Amino acid sequence: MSSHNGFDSAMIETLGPELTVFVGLLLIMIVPNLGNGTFRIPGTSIRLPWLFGGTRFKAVASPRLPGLLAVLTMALALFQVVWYLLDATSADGQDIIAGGILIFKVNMFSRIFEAIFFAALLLAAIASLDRLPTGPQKSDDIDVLFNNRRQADFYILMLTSALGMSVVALAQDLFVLFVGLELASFSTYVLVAFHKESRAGSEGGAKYFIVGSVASAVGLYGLSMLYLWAGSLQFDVLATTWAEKGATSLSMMALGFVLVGFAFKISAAPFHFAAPDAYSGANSPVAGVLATASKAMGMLGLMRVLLIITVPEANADGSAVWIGLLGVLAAVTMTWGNIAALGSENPKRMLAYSSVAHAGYMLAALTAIGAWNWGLVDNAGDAMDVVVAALLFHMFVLVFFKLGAFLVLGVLEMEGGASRLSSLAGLGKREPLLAVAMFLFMISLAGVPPMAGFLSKLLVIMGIVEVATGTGSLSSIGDAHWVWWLALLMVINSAISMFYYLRIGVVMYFHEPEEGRRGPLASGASIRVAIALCAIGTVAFGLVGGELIDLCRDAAESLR
Amino acid sequence: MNVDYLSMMVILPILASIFLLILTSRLNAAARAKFDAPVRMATFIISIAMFVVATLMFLGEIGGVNWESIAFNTFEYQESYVWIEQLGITWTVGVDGLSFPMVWLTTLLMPITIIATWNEKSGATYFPLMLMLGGALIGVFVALDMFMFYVFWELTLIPMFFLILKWGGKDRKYAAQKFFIYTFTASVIMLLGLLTMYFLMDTQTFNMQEMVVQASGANASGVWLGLEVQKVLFIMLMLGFLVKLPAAPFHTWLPDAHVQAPTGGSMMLAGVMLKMGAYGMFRLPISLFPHALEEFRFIIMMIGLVSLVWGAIVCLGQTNLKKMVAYSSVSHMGVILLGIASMQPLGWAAALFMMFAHGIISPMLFAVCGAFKHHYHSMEIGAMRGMAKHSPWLATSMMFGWMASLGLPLLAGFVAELMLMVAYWYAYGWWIIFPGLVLAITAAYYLWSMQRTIFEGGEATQPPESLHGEPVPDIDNSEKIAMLLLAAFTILFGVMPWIFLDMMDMWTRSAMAFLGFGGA
Amino acid sequence: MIDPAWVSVLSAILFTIGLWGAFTRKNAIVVLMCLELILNAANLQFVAAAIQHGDASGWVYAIFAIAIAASEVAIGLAIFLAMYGQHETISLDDVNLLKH
Amino acid sequence: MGGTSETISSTFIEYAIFIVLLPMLAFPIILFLGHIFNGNQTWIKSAKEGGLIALPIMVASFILSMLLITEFIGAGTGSHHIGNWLSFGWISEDGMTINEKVFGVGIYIDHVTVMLLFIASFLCMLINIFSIGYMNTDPVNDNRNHRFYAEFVLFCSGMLGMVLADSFLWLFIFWELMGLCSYLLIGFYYEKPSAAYAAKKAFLTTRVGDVFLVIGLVMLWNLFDSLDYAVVFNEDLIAQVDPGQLQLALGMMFIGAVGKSAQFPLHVWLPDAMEGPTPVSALIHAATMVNAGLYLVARMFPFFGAESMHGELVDLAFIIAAIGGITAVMAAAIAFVQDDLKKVLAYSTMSQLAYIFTGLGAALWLANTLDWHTDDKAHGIVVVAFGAALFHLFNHAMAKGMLFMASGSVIHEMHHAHHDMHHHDDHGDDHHDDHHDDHFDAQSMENMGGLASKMPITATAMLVGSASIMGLPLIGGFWSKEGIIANAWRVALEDPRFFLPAACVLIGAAMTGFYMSRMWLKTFAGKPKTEVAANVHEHTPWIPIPLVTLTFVSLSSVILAGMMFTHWAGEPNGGYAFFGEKGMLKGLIYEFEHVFVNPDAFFFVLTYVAIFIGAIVGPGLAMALYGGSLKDGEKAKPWMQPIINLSSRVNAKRGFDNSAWANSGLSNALKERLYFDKWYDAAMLKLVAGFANISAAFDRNVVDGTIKTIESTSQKISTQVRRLTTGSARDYIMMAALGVLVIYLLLEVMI
Repeated sequence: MSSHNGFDSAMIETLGPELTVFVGLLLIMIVPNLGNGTFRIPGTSIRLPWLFGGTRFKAVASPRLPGLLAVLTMALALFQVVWYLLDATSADGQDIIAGGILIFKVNMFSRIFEAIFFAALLLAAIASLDRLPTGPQKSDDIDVLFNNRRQADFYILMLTSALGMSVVALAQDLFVLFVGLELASFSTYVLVAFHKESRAGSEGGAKYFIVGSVASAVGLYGLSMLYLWAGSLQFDVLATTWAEKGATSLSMMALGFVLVGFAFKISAAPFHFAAPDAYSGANSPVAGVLATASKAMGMLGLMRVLLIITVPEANADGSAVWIGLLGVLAAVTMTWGNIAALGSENPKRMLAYSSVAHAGYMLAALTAIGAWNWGLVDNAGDAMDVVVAALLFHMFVLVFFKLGAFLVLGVLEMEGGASRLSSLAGLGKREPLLAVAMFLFMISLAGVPPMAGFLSKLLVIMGIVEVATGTGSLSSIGDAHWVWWLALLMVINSAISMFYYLRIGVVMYFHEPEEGRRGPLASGASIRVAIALCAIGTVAFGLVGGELIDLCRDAAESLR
Repeated sequence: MNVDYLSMMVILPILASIFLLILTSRLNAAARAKFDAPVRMATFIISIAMFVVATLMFLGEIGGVNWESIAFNTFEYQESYVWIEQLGITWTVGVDGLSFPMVWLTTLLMPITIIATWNEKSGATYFPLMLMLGGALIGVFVALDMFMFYVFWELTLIPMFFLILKWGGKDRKYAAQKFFIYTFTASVIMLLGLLTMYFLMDTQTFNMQEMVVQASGANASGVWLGLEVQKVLFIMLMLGFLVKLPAAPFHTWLPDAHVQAPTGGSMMLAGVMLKMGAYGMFRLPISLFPHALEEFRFIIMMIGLVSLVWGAIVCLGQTNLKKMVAYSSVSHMGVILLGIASMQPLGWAAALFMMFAHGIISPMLFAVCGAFKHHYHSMEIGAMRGMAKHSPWLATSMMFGWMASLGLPLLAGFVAELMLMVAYWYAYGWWIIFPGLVLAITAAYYLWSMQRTIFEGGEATQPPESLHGEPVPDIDNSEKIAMLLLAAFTILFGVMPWIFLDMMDMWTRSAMAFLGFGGA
Repeated sequence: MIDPAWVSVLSAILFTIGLWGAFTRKNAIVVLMCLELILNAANLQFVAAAIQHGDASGWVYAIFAIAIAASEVAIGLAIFLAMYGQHETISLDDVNLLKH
Repeated sequence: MGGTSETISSTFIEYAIFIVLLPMLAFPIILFLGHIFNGNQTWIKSAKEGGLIALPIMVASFILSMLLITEFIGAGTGSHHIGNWLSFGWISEDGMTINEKVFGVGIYIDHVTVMLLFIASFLCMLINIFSIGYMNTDPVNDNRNHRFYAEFVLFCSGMLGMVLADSFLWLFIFWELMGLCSYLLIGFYYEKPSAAYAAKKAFLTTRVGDVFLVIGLVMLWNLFDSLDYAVVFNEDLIAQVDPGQLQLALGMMFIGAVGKSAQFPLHVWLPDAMEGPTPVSALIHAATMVNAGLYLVARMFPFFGAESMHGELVDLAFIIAAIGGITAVMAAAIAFVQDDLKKVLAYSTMSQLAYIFTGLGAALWLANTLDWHTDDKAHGIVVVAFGAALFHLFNHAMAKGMLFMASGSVIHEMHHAHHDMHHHDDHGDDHHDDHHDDHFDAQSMENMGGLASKMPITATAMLVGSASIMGLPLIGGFWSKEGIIANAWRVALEDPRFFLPAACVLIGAAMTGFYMSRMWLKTFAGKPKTEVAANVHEHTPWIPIPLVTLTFVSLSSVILAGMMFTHWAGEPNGGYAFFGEKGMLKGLIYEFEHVFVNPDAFFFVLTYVAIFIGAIVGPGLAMALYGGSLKDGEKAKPWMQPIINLSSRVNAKRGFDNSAWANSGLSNALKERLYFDKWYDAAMLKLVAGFANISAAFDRNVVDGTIKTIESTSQKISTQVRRLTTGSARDYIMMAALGVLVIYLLLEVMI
């Protein structure tokens, strides 16, 4: 594998997507401010046009501009990432070394996560084009300017979070990863609270911020302990140290604290409490990003820590030290999420709880990996690859139907609030296609074939089962590894989840719309485009997910 | 040239229905109403075409298959395409003596259902959903790939869900969700079982055919799985199918679903969807875990017996015509379990033929109930008396259907019941009292309901309040045609059961031999 | 010089105080301060560990952490301000429009 | 000789199937033609609403039957396999091989078939003629007679099919088909609640029997792996069967016969079945369908006759005879107090069928105990016993069919008379309504009397029929009834248990004499009790034809007896020539001395006792109670006038007041049909229906309720869980902190 030392052209080429985002960031900061401002050389009357300030040019004055810029940037970045993923010739795994320590590693694994992040953010950005300008609308310039600023801020924050996430994806040093995580988190905190004119927005943001930062603070403390224990936060160093020293009480404590930081991001019980508030406070696209990209980021962190550092050797039967912990977490999380979602009357909170449940499913998969080289499994590596691939696939397709669901709610928000189940009432009559899309997302979330959600859930379960039963003869089901029961719990949970997903469908099609909510919804071409993309993705990856599965497999291999 | 008819019969209706639905989705109600007639015609033509193809297949015009000679685990019209190679998932279709009668039945019922509900409201949406349902059902029966099987298994839920939800009675929301969730719950557990089994194969494959071969080889050599695992998997698989069948105590979704569902929905539901359960039992757990079946045969028999007797007794206590018929379905489905548990080729053949016969008779029953509801705006037994006077057609159809259902000789139902009794006595001796009892009870509730609907009244009959003094109409022509067709087929298969029984018989015999019952 | 172990103990104490305060105090600002305590506990640990291992990167981490803490406070204050603008309070208990 | 009787090759047997198919195909044709042309004048006038379509069909199948009969009568057995109906795999006992088994379709003809075939086809044809007269002239039937004729022909095909079937399976199938038609025809006047109720009752009661019949068949199949007569009557196969099992199976089948032939305790449906039109009562509920049960029992003969079963099946034989005996007396007793003409006949039917059961029981007992395969004398006894039962079946079918038609004629004319009297002013379409409105009961004998002079043909037919049923010497049932009584006692001497049925049939003879005379006298003798009865005339076309025909048939039974009917009807191996080895005259002489001057003292006495009580005591009492001369100036036909005169004289001299016993509890009990119907209805309504409602409620509330509870509780839990999300960030942090603690602890445990 090639490695880049310092800043050179090859590195620019390697870090293309990230740099793109960075440049886009600068552009959004600068471009909207361009105007015919001039600079008089002191003592002379020569005025040099220096483009800043003054009355702004028509082109850049448009409040749409930042959004378009952001979309372009994100699209470009995503394109590069996908190109990298699909381009077989690109040598996999390039290291970025700074100051003699390995900081970034670019490989399939990190790239596919970047793809998830960028895809989610891109869709959110497209969806947001119509939703802003928010806030008071008075038609004199200062307001337009103000709205323009709001625009810029919004998209700037999106890009920064994108940047942060990609850093997390690439990082090879736990602290660097943490920095990226913080960057992304801070941006999302603000995004949640972005609609500060509403009580809900500010409240949700505040709670999300306070709980989140506590969690990450604990995580940071855990890092410090880990550093104290190992003397470095480099993944490879930590891994070797762990292999040597094994799990000491210090390292275990450190591990625990680090987990907390990530557990909050994936909103695993009992760290998920802020999530429903945040989702219902934030406007829908942002909530969608939280439920998909930010969750994926958390999973990424968990995988790095659990699968790379604590190579599962510790327990007698060869399963990981943390397998019990994760098993409990997974069981609690998925059940809690589903039960809570059952009676929820607010569709956004309902989706929040359902995303908690999905976090539980992912944790279950991770648990299975923890058992990846216990007795029964003959070819352990494959088992691990399978599960990791399943996880990647799950997170990837989740972007489409989870985010899509939020976007549909977004459309209703533009009409005025989507905080009650009845807000969806009569959608089937008012906008059949929108309703169909929503129904698709719902059954995909529930895991009904032939939607992508089914295929992903199928993969996850298959992974768990393969690890649990191993391949070959089995005398009694009791001899299977206990993670098999996690799989059982998982299917039962997805049966429970059917209740509330179906309810959405029923409400959409067979309840009369609320007062003052008749006829087609407020127009918004871009958000509908985004929804359409989501719907297509949901169905397409369900019917023909093969290629994506291949990608995920390669990515999973490159993780090891 | 070689056309893959089976895949066509699955794909075309589904695509067509999606196309039609999208075509009319953007229109407002008024504009969509204009599309009702053409859409109905399109769906009708497609379904007729499918029926023709299926019939030509049966007659050997297409493919020239000799149906009486298809042994267990060999399939005709077999086609296979790679679907998701990364998981070894293929699109594999084929039919054998077990599945073909069901396929043919589906293609038969689709046009008849469309005729029977010719004037269903907002047909532009209704008929495409029917078409989709049909395609999905055929998909279930022809699928030879476990994944594909499961996909279509679930896919059937969606159109039925909407059929109940949009055209159903007043409790339709509850009923539709109950129906969906029951089946879904059972099927996810079944899915876990399938996957667990998948990994316990020597060479993992989703292809049912190969699975059966492996399982039998492994069973013969005694390695493969411990009986414990086989039992667990058997239960997990059976659970999914028992709920679908439905067997007591999982049956309570059926009455709700039926009573609320529209006529067409009920016809397809009772006619084919229930049979998916029985079909699945034969196709997967029984073919894969014969040892477990032997272990559980008595329990299965008891479940069947409970469904049979309980369903019949509850029928006796119903005042709602459609609910009574629904419970009678529960009762009849119990017969299938008894047949399975008898462990005789005859018993299995009885089960298969019961699937088929009930698939023709029960649609007629529900068509009658639908007509009753449609014309008298009431489902209460006794709300409308002396039908023989003012609605001779409806009265005749009702009596015919009822008689067929209570197992009158020379009608399809009797053949299955006779075969079952013979096999059952051989296997369980004096337990036969209970099926015998049920024969009487069944007669009791059917005659009781006829006494209060067809008979009595005459000129003295006052039309029920629900009619608001309108004149009492007889069923309209489309319904008449549907009834006549169903009646004709009921008689046909009652007088000449061998038409399909021969291939079923061959299947059961070879299956028994293959699975190691009664040597080979 | 001091045994790094003591530093670790100190940081542990700080951490505990911080975490304890984070969920005992109502006032958002105070909670923010408690957060700072936790972060500083981490910093201490980093520095101490850096000394112990004789490894420079620890210092770097600490400095970064301080920067993070700073930005965290900034964002926190901004959000609380917005919250105050809407709810006229910064007591974390009283801001509970969104629940269940 | 053994069970292997010589099979003769036949030319017509291939076509025998058409005897069944013709009427069956006529069913839909008549139904649809009627549906199309309903109300059309040509259809009503010249097609008689299908009557004249049905008639040729029945004639055709009668002719075909006759061709067949002439070939087989007294000649032997023949069978014709048409094809396989069902074929299926069957794992053999050892569980090692899977064999193919089949249910076949075919025609099987032997002595029993021949006789039943004649009865069925002949009476079907005659009653078809009668119906044309009876149905089409009654306005209440207008525009729905096509339904009657359609169901009529369907029934006929069912009956003929059952007779010709070559296996118990097809016997059962056609048996059920008849049940359906009986149901439809009883409920012909569907608007009458009583008819609807009666139809349901009939089907349900017989269904109960059928259930056991099915079980019996299944058991039989498992014994023989087949139900074909050709197989199950094979001595060698019977020899391999466990007698206990076989007796059980046959017993089950017998319960089916009990239901179909309306024997105690499944007899309740037959009287109500009289709700149907009179031709239906005549055909189905007197002449043909109710004989199906007897036919089934008669079919069991080869099992009882098999050497390997020697002495094994006596219990079943006894049960059959006992059921017969009980029913004979019970039904006769109830018939005492019936005033409805048809009800009397119904109970008499029940009673006479019981006689035949007793006779069969005795015959089967003999066949089962005597070694008649070798001993010729024993062979003779068995054959005559069996033949006597079958002969009585024949006589009763003919006589009872005639009686019902005669009663129909009476009722019909009563209607017309009543109608003409009350509506001479207006003639229109309002027949329909008044028919339901007025409450004049045309069937009650209380409204009749003195009809002998007004309806000579009917009265004569009635007279002969009654005589035949009563067993007046030399007429109709006399021969067979004597035979039955004699054989019952013959067995009783061997097996004391048989004293019960033997005594019953003997007493029954007297009772029969009483109630049949009572009926005839109340209807035809004495003064007219209403002025309607006074104005009756016999002028309906078509009706006399069958009456006259059957009168002669009944009278000619003495000739049949001379033809050794009992021998060639009872000879299981055929081969007993139609006209007997003896020839007509010798045969007659043989029969006479056999009956009247029986060398055996016991039977000599028995015969005359039977004749005395049956032909003197019974009728004498009836005359004493109900006798009376006609209205002054009216004279009946010369062969009836003396009887009437006698009756009036006896009445005058020996007349006594029976009001005491007429109001006694016993007679009330009899009027209430001994409360059987009450009990059964109570059982149905209280027990079964109650239990059904309870279980329906259980299903709704408990079985489904559990699911609902799970659902609602999960909702509650959900609310509780969501309560934890208090909305206060502090609690969130606290939870997180707790989570930290938990994680820490869990990890510590891990190590």
